[in-house]
Amino acid sequence: MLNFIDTVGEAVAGIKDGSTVMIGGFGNAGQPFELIDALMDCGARELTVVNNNAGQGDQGLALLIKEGRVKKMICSFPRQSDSWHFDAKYKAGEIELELVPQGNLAERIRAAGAGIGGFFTPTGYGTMLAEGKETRILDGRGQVFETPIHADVALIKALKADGVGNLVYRKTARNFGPIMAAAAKHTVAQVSEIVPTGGLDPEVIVTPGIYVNSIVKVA
Amino acid sequence: MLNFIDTVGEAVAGIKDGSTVMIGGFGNAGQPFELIDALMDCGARELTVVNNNAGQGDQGLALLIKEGRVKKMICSFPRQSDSWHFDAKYKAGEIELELVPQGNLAERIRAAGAGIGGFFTPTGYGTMLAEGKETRILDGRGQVFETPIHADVALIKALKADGVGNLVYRKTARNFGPIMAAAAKHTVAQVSEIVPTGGLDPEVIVTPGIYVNSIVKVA
Amino acid sequence: MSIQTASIQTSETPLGRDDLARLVARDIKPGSFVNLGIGQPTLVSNYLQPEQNITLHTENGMLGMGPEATGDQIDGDLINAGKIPVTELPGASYFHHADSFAIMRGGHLDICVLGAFQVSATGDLANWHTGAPDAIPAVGGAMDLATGAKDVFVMMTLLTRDGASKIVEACTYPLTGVGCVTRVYTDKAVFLTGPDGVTVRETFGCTLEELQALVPVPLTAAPAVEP
Amino acid sequence: MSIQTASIQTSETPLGRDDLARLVARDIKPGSFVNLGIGQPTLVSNYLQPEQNITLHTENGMLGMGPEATGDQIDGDLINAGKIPVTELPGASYFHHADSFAIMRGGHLDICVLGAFQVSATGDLANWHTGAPDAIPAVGGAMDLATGAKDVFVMMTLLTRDGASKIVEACTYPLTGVGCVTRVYTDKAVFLTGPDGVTVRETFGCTLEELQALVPVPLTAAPAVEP
Repeated sequence: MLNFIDTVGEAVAGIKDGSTVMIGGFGNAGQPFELIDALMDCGARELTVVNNNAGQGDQGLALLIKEGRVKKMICSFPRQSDSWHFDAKYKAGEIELELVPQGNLAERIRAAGAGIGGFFTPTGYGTMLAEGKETRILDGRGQVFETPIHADVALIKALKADGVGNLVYRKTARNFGPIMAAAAKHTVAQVSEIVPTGGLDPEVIVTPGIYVNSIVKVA
Repeated sequence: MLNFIDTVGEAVAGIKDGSTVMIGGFGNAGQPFELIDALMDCGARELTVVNNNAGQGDQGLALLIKEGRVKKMICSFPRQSDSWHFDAKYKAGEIELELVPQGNLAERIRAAGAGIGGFFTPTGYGTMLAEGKETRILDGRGQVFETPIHADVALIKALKADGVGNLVYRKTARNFGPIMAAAAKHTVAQVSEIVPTGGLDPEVIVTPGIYVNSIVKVA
Repeated sequence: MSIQTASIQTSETPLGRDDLARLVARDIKPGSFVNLGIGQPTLVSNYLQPEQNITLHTENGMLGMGPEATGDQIDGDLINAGKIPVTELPGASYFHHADSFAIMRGGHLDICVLGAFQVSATGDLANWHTGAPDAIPAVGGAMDLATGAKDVFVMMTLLTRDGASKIVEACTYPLTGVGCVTRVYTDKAVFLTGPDGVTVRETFGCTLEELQALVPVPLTAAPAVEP
Repeated sequence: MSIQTASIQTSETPLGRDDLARLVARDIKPGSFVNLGIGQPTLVSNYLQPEQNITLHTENGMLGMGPEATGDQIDGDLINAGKIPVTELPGASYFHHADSFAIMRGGHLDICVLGAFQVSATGDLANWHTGAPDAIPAVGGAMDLATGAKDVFVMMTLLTRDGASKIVEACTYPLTGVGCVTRVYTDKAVFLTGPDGVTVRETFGCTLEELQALVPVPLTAAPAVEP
């Protein structure tokens, strides 16, 4: 069921300790900053967070990590020039890291939403990120078996929603939003604008409303 | 490389005997009738054809089958009220059939375009269409291993192309076009309109031009 | 149509196809995303009420499908899975076949309604192939629908023309899906199926005892909690 | 810059980063779809000529990426894989991350250009991890790029600061991809790598003999057929 929610606080209120939370965005583009701040405020702990990175600077996901609320990160690129909170937790052994090549991360998220139980990908074959994983030669190439990444909740950012929850995005801010919306049991989208149903061309909708549970407008 | 081609005949001239040819469309929507007719005229034989159906009435794919040009059909629904040419060839043992559930057909085509070596799907598990196939319990469900379907050529229909081969479709005529374009080594698109580059909104492009090799405008 | 007071509800006569479609439509929870299979299940769309706010999916690439198109509405690029021209409702969206079946396989549809040759006591479905050795097989999206939706409702007559029950201990026709059917709507009764066997929610023109005489699997009355 | 008459072409001095970027740009065939990795490879975009008609892909979801944005062009929703604001060219398109990496993994990109720590004689690439036990690993799209493109070009200095060759018999750093590199552009030479070993297409400020003295794998002159 779709709900339009007034505040980001209410939108994340149902997130429980121990949840797996997907957070959209690549760099700042598509990052649902307000929803992440609300997740900080709601107090949920022992989170597994799926995001391309592991927080930057002193904001958003980086603060969640600093405050010890994240048990495990599943991401492709945790180390950045300003990922000091993750770096400190990691070196102290206080956070788990599952490092996944970016395209495998995207495909595993897509697989979860698409009901695919697992797949073989050439990416990572012969590298330490394939250690311990099943491999097979397919189409003449070494390939690694990867499994879907499901989530309890996805927090994403889109440009516009209509009255049935259809979403469109803007430029490279699209990135992980559409696949995370499909992979999570409950998807919360923050949007810049809500238009009447029928106000989005059916040909251009990127995320159909079936994948969206809660929408909150963020100014 | 992208080429704009004047006639459907030239567009399919390179199709060789023994090729695997994907043909877009579901029902009449999205069927590239003119390209199929041109394929008939070009004389290529021993074709493996990938399409949702196996021809209807006395036109298009049905005629290719009638004339004995199709060695094998890979499809989900060959039997229809007017699939008499396929029916006759099949009963005479003159055509091979690989029957694939429609969603597995779509996902196998997508896998080819996406460089996925194979995947596990719950669809078909425990049925005769999974006989002889590897199975595994994943995410608590029985799943069947399916492999990508690659093609030499895809013949598809779109609404508009721009100067770099980006495509948009119309309503349910989108169906198999986007995934076939990605799965084939060479993709030929017949379109109703060619607009200047920049004439399609980058947010609404369904098939990026990277997947398209030949475009022919069909009135 | 049915007496609402007993845990087994009854009507005086078997239900016709339209009454059955009306009953299925009534049972679909508001806000559901639903796929209606080709044939008898398509009738259900005639009885969905606007206030139920049901979104119809068609596997050839659309959510928000409207009623069958008539007259000037007919557009060859807008068809349903049965290749019938349909219409588009406000809020509709289009997508390609892989994305469409991802919606289905990924478990995002609440209900699909399918016809059937047979349903087993544990919810196995047979609806795509008679098993006749000379039959030309055609499966379409049947297996994907059976496997993907959260609930699979079957609509069928209870008996074949020869009087045999289509609810069976184990399917003799080739399977479409294993343990996937949750409810069976027939002219004589509504059955709930699952790993623990078959219960009866309503009967139409017969008693539970009379029904049991027709059906070769043990039947019990369903708890009254069903809608 | 280089003498075009010998099968081994030479310049009088080693190439600087910009000259090397210009050389890579010149070698990209017209009409190619290309992904330029973060860092040194990004310089290549400065030397692509409009008449080459090159389409740039950025793995965060775009084809048809234009030059770095400046001034009013800067838009936080339009960035490249290095998170630098960029621009959009006519004919651009946007897509989500799974579709973007499908373009890459599916072998649709003609060339990707990457930096490297080491390249082996058979084209193995190491460019994501120093192997230091206390290093925080981060891979991003490196493995996907290395595996997906039809041709993988590496740009790097030939020698480490300590004077060791980065072209090696076998990588000692953790691998990014196996047998994926087809060309290596360095300040001292352009190498072609593949299952049969390493050949040299051009040298810059050194002879083949001098180059061989620096590189611990057998080098031969490449046939003159390369562009």
